[in-house]
Amino acid sequence: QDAGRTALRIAMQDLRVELDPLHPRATALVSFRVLESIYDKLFAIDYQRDGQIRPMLAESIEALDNTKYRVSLRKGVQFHDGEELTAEDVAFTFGAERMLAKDSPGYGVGQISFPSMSGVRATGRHTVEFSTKAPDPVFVKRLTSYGAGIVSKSAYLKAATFDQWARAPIAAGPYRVVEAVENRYIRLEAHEGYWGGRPPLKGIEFRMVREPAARVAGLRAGDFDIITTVAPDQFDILAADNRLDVVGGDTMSFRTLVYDSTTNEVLRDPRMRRAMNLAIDRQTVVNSIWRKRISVPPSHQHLAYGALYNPDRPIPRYNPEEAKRLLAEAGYKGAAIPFKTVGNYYTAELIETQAIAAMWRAVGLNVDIQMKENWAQVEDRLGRGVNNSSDGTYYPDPTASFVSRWGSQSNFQRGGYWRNDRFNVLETTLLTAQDPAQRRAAYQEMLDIFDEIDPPGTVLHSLGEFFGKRANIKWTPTPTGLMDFRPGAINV
Amino acid sequence: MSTARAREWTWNIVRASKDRRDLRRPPQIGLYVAAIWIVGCLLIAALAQVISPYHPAEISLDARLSPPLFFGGTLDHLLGTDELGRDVLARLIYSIQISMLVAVGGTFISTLLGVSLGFLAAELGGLIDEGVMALVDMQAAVPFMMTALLVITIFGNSLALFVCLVGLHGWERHARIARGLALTARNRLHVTAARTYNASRVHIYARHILPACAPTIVVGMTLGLTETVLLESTLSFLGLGIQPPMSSLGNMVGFGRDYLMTAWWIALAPGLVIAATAIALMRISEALRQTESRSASFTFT
Amino acid sequence: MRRNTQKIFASKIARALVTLVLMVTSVFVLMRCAGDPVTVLLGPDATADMRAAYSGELGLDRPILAQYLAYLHNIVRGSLGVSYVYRQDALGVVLSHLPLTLILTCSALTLAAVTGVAGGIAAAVFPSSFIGRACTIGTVVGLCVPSFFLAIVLMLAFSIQLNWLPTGGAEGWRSLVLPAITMAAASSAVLARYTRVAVREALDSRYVLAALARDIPFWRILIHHVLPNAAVPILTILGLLIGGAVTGSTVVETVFSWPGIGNLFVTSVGNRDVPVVQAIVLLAGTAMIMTNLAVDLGYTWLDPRSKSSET
Amino acid sequence: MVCSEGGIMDQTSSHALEAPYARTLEHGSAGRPAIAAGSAPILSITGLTVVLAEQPETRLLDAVQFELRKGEFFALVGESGSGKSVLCSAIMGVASSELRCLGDIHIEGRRLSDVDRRQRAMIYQQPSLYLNPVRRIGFQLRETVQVIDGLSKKEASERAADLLRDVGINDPNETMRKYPHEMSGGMNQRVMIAMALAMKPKLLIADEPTSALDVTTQKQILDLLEQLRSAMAILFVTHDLGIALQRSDRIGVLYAGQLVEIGRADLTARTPLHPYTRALFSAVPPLSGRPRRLHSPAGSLPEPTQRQAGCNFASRCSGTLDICQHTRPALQGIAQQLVACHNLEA
Amino acid sequence: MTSSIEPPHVYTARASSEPILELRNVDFCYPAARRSAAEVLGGSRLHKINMIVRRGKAHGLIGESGSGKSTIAKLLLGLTAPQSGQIFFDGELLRPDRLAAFRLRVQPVFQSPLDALDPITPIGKQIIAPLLVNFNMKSSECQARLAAAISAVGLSGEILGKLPHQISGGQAQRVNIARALILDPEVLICDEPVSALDMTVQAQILNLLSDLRESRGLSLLFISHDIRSVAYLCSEITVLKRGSIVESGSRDEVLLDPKTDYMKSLLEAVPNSGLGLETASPSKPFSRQIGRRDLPAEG
Ligand SMILES: Nc1ncnc2c1ncn2[C@@H]1O[C@H](COP(=O)(O)OP(=O)(O)OP(=O)(O)O)[C@@H](O)[C@H]1O
Ligand SMILES: Nc1ncnc2c1ncn2[C@@H]1O[C@H](COP(=O)(O)OP(=O)(O)OP(=O)(O)O)[C@@H](O)[C@H]1O
Ligand SMILES: [Mg+2]
Ligand SMILES: [Mg+2]
Repeated sequence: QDAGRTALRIAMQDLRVELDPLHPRATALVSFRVLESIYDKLFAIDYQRDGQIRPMLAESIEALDNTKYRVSLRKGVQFHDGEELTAEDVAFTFGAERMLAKDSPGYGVGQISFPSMSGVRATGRHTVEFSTKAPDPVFVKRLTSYGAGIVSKSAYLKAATFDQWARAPIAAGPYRVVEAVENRYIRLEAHEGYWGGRPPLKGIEFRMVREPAARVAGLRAGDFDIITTVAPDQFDILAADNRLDVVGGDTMSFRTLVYDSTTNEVLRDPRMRRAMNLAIDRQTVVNSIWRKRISVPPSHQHLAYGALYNPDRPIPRYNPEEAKRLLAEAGYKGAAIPFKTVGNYYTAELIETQAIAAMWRAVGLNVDIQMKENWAQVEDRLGRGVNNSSDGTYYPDPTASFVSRWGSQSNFQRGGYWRNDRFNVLETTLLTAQDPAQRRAAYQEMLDIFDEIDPPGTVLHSLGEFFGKRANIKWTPTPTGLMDFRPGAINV
Repeated sequence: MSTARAREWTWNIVRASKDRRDLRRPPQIGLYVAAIWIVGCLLIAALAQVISPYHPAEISLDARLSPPLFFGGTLDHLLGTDELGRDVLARLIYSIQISMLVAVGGTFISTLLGVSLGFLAAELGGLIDEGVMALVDMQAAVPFMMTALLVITIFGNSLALFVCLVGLHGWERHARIARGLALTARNRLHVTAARTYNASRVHIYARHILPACAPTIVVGMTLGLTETVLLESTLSFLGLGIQPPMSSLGNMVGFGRDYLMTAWWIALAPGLVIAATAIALMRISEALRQTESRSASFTFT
Repeated sequence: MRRNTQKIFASKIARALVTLVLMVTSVFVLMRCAGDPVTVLLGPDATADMRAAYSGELGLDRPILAQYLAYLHNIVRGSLGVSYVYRQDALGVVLSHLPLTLILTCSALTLAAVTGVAGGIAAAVFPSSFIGRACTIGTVVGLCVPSFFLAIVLMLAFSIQLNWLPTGGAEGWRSLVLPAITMAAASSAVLARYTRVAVREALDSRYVLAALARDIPFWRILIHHVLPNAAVPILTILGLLIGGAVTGSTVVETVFSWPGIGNLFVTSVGNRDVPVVQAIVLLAGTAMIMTNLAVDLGYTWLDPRSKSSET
Repeated sequence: MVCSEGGIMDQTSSHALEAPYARTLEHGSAGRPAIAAGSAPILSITGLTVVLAEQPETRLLDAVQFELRKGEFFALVGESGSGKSVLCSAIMGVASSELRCLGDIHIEGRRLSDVDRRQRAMIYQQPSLYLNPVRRIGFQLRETVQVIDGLSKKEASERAADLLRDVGINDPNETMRKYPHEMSGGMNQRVMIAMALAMKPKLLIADEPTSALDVTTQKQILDLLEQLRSAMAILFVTHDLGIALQRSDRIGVLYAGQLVEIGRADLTARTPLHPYTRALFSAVPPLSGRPRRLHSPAGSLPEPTQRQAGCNFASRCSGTLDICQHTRPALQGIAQQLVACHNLEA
Repeated sequence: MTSSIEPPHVYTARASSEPILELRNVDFCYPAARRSAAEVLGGSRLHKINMIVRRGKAHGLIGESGSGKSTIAKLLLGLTAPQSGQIFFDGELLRPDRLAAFRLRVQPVFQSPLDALDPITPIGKQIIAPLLVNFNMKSSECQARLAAAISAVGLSGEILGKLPHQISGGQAQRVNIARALILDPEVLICDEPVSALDMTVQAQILNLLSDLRESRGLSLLFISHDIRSVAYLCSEITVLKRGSIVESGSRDEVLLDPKTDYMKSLLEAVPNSGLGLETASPSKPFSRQIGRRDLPAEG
């Protein structure tokens, strides 16, 4: 039966054994990559083809009114343990016991993806009704995001604790969890009863290999089939070996900088921040550090946003002269601006940090790079100036990252980095208005604030994600930076 | 016959020791080379600002990863450039400066701390002695890598803190040695004699005991210096030591390791400097140790 | 005499306990000094809600002193707390990582002990022969090349160029070879160095001359006179290496992604997983103290002089 | 009080010490064994010069020359640092390798390097250095016995116990279980002696073997050596002129690396020829009698590195001649003694 | 080293001599040795020691190795305190607060002359160190006393700049004596000052001590295991055995008329007890005569 199928060995920079998407420890790209193979959602975006929403475990969705949706489910879907997926399971997945109630284990994470959801109810064996607090123009898109993986209610209730459950979840995705050992590996095997056809791999083993060089070496030595997070400077090595190649590139996410414009006196003046944005030569960074494999988006927008996307918005300008002028205007006296970083959390972060700091120094900004050991230290208000950051986008809409990262409920605003009332007013429109034109207007105005009027930070470039793989594996990562190994997505 | 020869042979082995010391005269050259290397490093450290061809943080993204001279590079960058187009030679020079600063500063602190605590324990005895020895035990029981990890992750990174941290390494050995030496030295007859003419404790420690312990302590210091160089580089390699934008030898290797396959020169040059410095220091301390034991045998027998 | 020895050991154990308590407390204080564990644990993308919920779950919202007392109370009851990350008993987490570390360090130490002692003896007995020279040079190089550098070079040679051995992980004996060699290199050099000095010193001593003059065969002298005398420094170093085994492999484990205690320690400190860090520190400290006690016992066995010497 | 007929002793005629003769004035001559007359010497040293390997001009010993016969007890006296221990270790072949030995040492007519090591044994000056600190006394002694006599372990133990009893250790089995550090210097010294005796050597070199012992034990050891001397030649180094006078057949006086006087014990004591020998004997404080000033030459032994061309004693001598300053006197026979001094009116 | 050959006035001094150092019922035991075998044997313990050193006299203390001679010296120097009993100096009880003043008047000379000198300090500095320490004098102010001290012990000035390893044992012992003398003490406590020296040098030092006693009225406590040198120097002798005094009295009482078997056996075991008398007279270089063998009568 396994003829022609192989098991894949994937080297990851980090692994987390909590395999429930609503587990707080699972909110990281490294987790999403694993979860993608374990969970199926009601809907999914077909990045392989047109980027449109396609039903997955659902068959259809129908808006009953502004705040009510009815979803009819695919029949005959099997969980990993062989049980059939029913509306009960879906209702439980999003229900109070798991996610909706304030004291439920998934509440925190659930609020990221489903801030608007107010209730869920099984109305038949294969129909579910969702209700939202307010009109939510992107509700369906939300159902495609990573928090929306459907779990088996009976299996969930059998587990003693949420933590235990999270280590061996039962879901309906193409692969099921065999073993998860922290810091070492996670083993998945094909879920033969998968509704979408026979999974193309016999199994997947995610191994944790922290050292980038070790990942590359392991790939070259044949220890791994795919490695994640290949740094741009290693492309050449992999490219030189014709048994291997590098895939990946732009994702929908953004690599950003965030300025602390409230506690940091120097950065309080928007002209300072404008000047800083102008002083960054993003194109050179992308060209030299990233080998031109990624691009600089026109501000905080992505083509996949569809109608909201404004192709005429320019990419952030590089103009050191104007930057200098603005600095002079703002009366900058050379006070030190801390630039805190943990090192290489993001790919090539350290190089970029140093390069950007050099560019800022070139226009007269006195930037002081400070290496920190962890995010708590980076986010510490004391001595905060510029931080590295990234805006993950899990469904193609600005609400997914722009609002959740910079809006009124974002860590930045709540953490006291920045505050803009106009921005927050517009955010409500973006979140609730049903009219695309209205949303577009609000979004574009927010971008104006973001880029020019009161920049809280800036987009450096899109978040590049690169994978090394054996050349005989036909596979490409999705623009979300995730790894999809469902039937049709990979060919070994 | 064969037994006679065997006997001669064993005889030679046993008696080779000091002959060997004489035969070792040629490797004395090694000692000179070692000394020159260390002096050179110190000079480089002192004059880094003057002799460095570039500023170590001068980034040129166009000239990234260019190889050293003779490996396809140009005269502009003798040792090539790194991932940000910074001159490796310049960074190496500044790294030597920082590493030397850390090593010398750390060793100095640990020796000072260890010797004073050791003397204190030896002289005051009783609870103080117990206390110092408990501290020594604790320091020895917790692997230093742990202390370093904890302190650095928690208090963050600054050069001064790092020097102090490195200075925390090995003090317990100095303390033990100093305590032991002081305990024997204070029973030496000339110290007793000094006591009988009313010499104060301070006088006795400054004039009699410290000079008597000095050779051993100095040997311990050179050994400590070797270890500190390695420790600094290991910590920096693990990302716990010197942090960008400053660079040290270990941190250059640490960041260079990702480029081993594409730009080996980034890690190789500092790696070799670390090894060479450590070897040179080791050689010097070995030589010091020999002269020490010799002079000791001269004065004590 | 025996009572004296017992008393010395009793006081040593008492001091060891004090040391352990000091260690645990200082780790607790250090770990809680800076940075909220939850922020570190959940990463930059977690929202404030998530953080608050998690913090409540871990009991980190109580006053520090209460946490410390609860912690001490737990230790007395034999529990080291629940890992923030693994959500299991911290000691269990540490113990589950222990086998791999033990495998690595045991094989490395065995290798180091054999090569180091043999090399040291060879270097001492044949100082001017090829073998002796090679051992001496090897020792210096082993001592002076940082293990991370050696690891990288070995990886480059055996994994990347020759493609014989994996570059990391802990899958089968093949992945053990490189880390064990790297780790053994430094330990072996240390051992060889001390062995050489100790054996040379014993060989230089007058009693060896006297024994030779009594026409006692050289090999007999080496085994019965020289080695017993050289054993004490060798034992000391071996004790240090064994005592440090729990965490001595940190660097090697990190470079070779060997998921043992050293690796766990690095990640746990990074994650602010206080209970696990505490457990490791306790374990490492206990191991060090135990081996020290064992080494002390070994001294009295190997060196009769130490029994009667005061303090 | 009978003096044996000895020939005029000089370098050419070997010491014809013959027949039983009395040793000292005080002691009776009873029980003193004969020295095998006319037999080949057990030890003969000619022109033994020991220099520092690194500074060959520094002589620790300068052309030392003498012979020892079976049954002879030869006392070597001299100031501390005069080279007594160096001489002993040169004969044993255990001299430190910083030293270089020139000249000839023959044992029973064979060169030192060809001689079986078992023929000679030495009692070292500092026993604690020459005993292995981490092995029991019993082990070290038994090992020696096993190697020398080829005995089984049990037999060897018994023999070792006997040897210890011989050197005056009453509880040998107890002692054999001890480590050197658990015993006093005197006990260790006795173990060294037992070990040397276990070798059944033809030549026994004793470098101040009794200086760590109290006077009563010292007497015991000396009596033991007295018994054993018939089978061997004994070179006995001592500071104690009393012992030298009381026990030895001949006394050799070493000064600054040079043998300055050799002669029969009684004659040397009574009529010291060399001014240093004289000084030595007159520096001994009398045990009883009215305390007077002790006589002692001013100054001290010149260090090996500071020795001049002339007589080494010249700077301290009251009867120096011009020749003393630049020519070193050689040993020459005066009556029955050999002496190295220019100022002899014979 | 030349001075009158006249014998010291041992007997004339006796009448006027009062005690200067006195031990009364002193018990002492080394703390570390309390529970060890040594205590059982009584080796490391001093038991009920009563002893008087008289002003201007030389008092000899003999006993085998380990009998506690050095321990008595330590007690008398205030380097350690007795467990019970008192020590009097010049009629006053020795107490810790009087120690500093006491030490100016009682100075030691130790057994190994080279060990008692700091190996890395020039001789001259070491001799004047007691002055610098006690009186805060400058080196320049000490020169006169330094010159007096070294001439008293018969050393020349050129030795002052040397280091201890550059001088001989005899010279080193003289330096030690000079250092003790520079404070102008009343008592010298000599713990085996000649045992490490060889015959001829030993004689020089014995002569020196004898001269000093006479010329300065120094009191001497002379500790030795060598009966000959004690007999030569001292007018009173105390014999110690395993921590207890077994015999005490004037030189003649102890040597010529020993009361205890122990002392008798000691005297008997001295090899060639007559030695030292035969050649004792200053003789011309080649006098071959045998010295007198009869003992001179005691005066
Ligand atoms: N290995 C050596 N290197 C240099 N000098 C040495 C060595 N061994 C001995 N000497 C010197 O040789 C001289 C004679 O030493 P030796 O030990 O023979 O004296 P000794 O007569 O035995 O004295 P003692 O009576 O103190 O034992 C001394 O000056 C000593 O310093
Ligand atoms: N610091 C010490 N601690 C413990 N015991 C000691 C100490 N010093 C000496 N002893 C012991 O005390 C006893 C007396 O020692 P002391 O030095 O007074 O003897 P001594 O008569 O001077 O002998 P020697 O002639 O060897 O110098 C000995 O048994 C010795 O072992
Ligand atoms: Mg000698
Ligand atoms: Mg003594």
